[in-house]
Amino acid sequence: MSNVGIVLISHSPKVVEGIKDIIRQMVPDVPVELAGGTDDGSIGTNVEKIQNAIENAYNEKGVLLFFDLGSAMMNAELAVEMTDYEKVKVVKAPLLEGAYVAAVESGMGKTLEEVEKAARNVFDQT
Amino acid sequence: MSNVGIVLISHSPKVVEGIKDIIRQMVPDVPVELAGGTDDGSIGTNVEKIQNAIENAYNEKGVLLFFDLGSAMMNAELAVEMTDYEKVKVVKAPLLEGAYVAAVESGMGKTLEEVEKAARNVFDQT
Amino acid sequence: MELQIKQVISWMEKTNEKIQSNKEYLTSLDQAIGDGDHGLNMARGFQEVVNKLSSSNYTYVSDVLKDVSMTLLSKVGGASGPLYGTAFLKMSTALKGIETVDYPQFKKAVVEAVNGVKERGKANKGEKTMIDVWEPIVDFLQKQDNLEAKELESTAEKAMEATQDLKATKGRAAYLKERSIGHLDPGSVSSYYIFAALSEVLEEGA
Amino acid sequence: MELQIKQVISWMEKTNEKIQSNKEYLTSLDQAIGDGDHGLNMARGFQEVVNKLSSSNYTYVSDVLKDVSMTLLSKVGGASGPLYGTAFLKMSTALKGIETVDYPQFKKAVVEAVNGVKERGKANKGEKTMIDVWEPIVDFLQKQDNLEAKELESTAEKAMEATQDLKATKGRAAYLKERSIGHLDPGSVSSYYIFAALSEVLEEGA
Ligand SMILES: Nc1ncnc2c1ncn2[C@@H]1O[C@H](COP(=O)(O)OP(=O)(O)O)[C@@H](O)[C@H]1O
Ligand SMILES: Nc1ncnc2c1ncn2[C@@H]1O[C@H](COP(=O)(O)OP(=O)(O)O)[C@@H](O)[C@H]1O
Ligand SMILES: [Mg+2]
Ligand SMILES: [Mg+2]
Ligand SMILES: [Mg+2]
Ligand SMILES: [Mg+2]
Repeated sequence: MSNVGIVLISHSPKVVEGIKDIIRQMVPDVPVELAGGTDDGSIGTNVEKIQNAIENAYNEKGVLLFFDLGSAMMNAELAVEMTDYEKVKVVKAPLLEGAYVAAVESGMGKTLEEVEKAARNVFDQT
Repeated sequence: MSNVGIVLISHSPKVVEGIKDIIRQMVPDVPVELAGGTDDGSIGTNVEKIQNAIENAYNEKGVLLFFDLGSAMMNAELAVEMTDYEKVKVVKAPLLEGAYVAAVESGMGKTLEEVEKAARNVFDQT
Repeated sequence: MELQIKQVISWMEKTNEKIQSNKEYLTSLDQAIGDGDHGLNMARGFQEVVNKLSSSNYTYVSDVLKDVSMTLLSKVGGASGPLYGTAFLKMSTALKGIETVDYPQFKKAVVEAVNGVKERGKANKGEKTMIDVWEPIVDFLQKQDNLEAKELESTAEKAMEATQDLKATKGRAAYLKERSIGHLDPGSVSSYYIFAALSEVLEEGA
Repeated sequence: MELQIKQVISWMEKTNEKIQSNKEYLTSLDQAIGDGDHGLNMARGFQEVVNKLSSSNYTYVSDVLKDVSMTLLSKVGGASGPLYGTAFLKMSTALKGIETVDYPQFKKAVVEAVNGVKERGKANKGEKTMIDVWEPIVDFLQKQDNLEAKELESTAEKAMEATQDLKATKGRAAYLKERSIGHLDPGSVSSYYIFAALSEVLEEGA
């Protein structure tokens, strides 16, 4: 049985690496793939990195994309339009807090829709 | 004239470094201090790091603290109780998105209250 | 008007020249109301575009535009990457299989491009973005039966200048709200270079 | 009962022994419904506490407890750091200036401690946290006129075991909701060690 994959998109490579470190402490067995920074590693985003991350995170449960600012969302949506997979969705939620909750929910075997909902509502819960 | 200081608290040192990189692109002249990880740099939080960050970020406009999860909030509140400064406040907002908006608002010379409000409402705006 | 592969490549080369020589200027505009990387983003992106085009062979205009799109998408780290990438991709799709682009076809391609940008950016005219140059250009094209190169340029220039008085409600400058007023929108300035370059190509071709 | 500096130091040493020998167990509990660091956090924190106490001289019990608090605050990276740090700080403040702590004073100190933990964690009884051990201990103390060491231990043990059936609504385990049921709360287990160690010290002193 597989778990919903998580893709973390940030203008900063460090941000997504750090979030993954935090997630991994609590959730060892959920696909978490990173797309931080531009193609040359500076501050920005890159659609190819996002496409690769989707590819690596994908399984039959689907993949959710989390982003930080402006162009990260545009590139995330572009990547979703470009992929042939169906269950790939951009989530409008705070990057760190949303992805953390999503990883935990995914680890519990929840569906794409359930995981997305939990992530979107992360600031209502607490 | 000084600007409201920002303290970033995360379980991961990388997360706060990366957020600062993103902020610095847009906002060069606002105090941004980091308290990421434990005293030995592993995943967790540390109240002394937060106290130092407050000390370094402080000016007459005050300081706002942004945190990620659980113990980060507890240690942030502890640090606020321990400081002698008055205008030091923990903000309940998404770490990255809240701190980004706060930095921009602070750079425009806004007051502590104005900056905090903008950060708290970051997900209503967009 | 007529656009063939040669002109499209020349269009991109002239755009690149303008962007390279105004790199610092674009940077300073983006420093005022953004994150200061628009000059770098555009200079890197269009240099790569020109490199790519000069090292490839093309049969259709649409293939050139597709490469422009893909290069900007992968090499521009800011919002202008997916936005210009989408614009050129939409043009490419609209002109598929055409060897010599005529005016009605070109018009349609630009209309598709601006629609793509608006969708990608979830933005409309008046929000102080590149759309404030692209949409007036579409309006201008719609009104003409033949393309006046000089007027194309002056329309783009006026539209670009008009962004100064707008308050940003999309993109990074939106974080600054009222403070964004009084500054040109960087993406509108780079869009102006794109249309100014096109105008020059059309003039030469005329 | 009577608590003097010697006993408080011995209390912390015995706590440390229990935690060191159950480090892997605490880790496994926190792996089940948390981030797996509670064993490490507590082992590091209490080792540093013991080091600190053995290298210092004290006049008042409150100074010992203050050092316990400060050491846990600075050396425990997880939620248990500020929580236990607060607990021992409140005890220290409650016992300020006292050389030999009697039972009513001790009671008051533990009441202050649990109130501090509840405030710090914004949590109450029944949320599957260490409060589910500390609060039953307070209830137990309130009912007695003299401290029965054995009963203290068994009260803490029962309270710790009862956390198994609770659903977490605070702390990391709260992210797991229903899935947190059926597992012991790690912080309640380490809290049990603290009271079991105290019980041993009191027995020896008796
Ligand atoms: N949502 C949007 N819709 C349309 N255009 C936008 C949008 N966001 C930004 N832009 C355009 O992109 C330009 C900024 O490009 P650039 O500096 O490369 O991106 P970034 O802001 O990510 O650094 C702006 O000046 C504006 O013209
Ligand atoms: N809000 C809270 N209130 C009271 N106790 C809490 C709270 N959050 C966590 N705890 C306690 O802390 C323990 C976890 O400690 P630890 O693993 O060191 O922290 P973290 O969860 O930050 O890794 C939990 O088992 C619980 O007993
Ligand atoms: Mg920019
Ligand atoms: Mg940028
Ligand atoms: Mg833990
Ligand atoms: Mg932890």
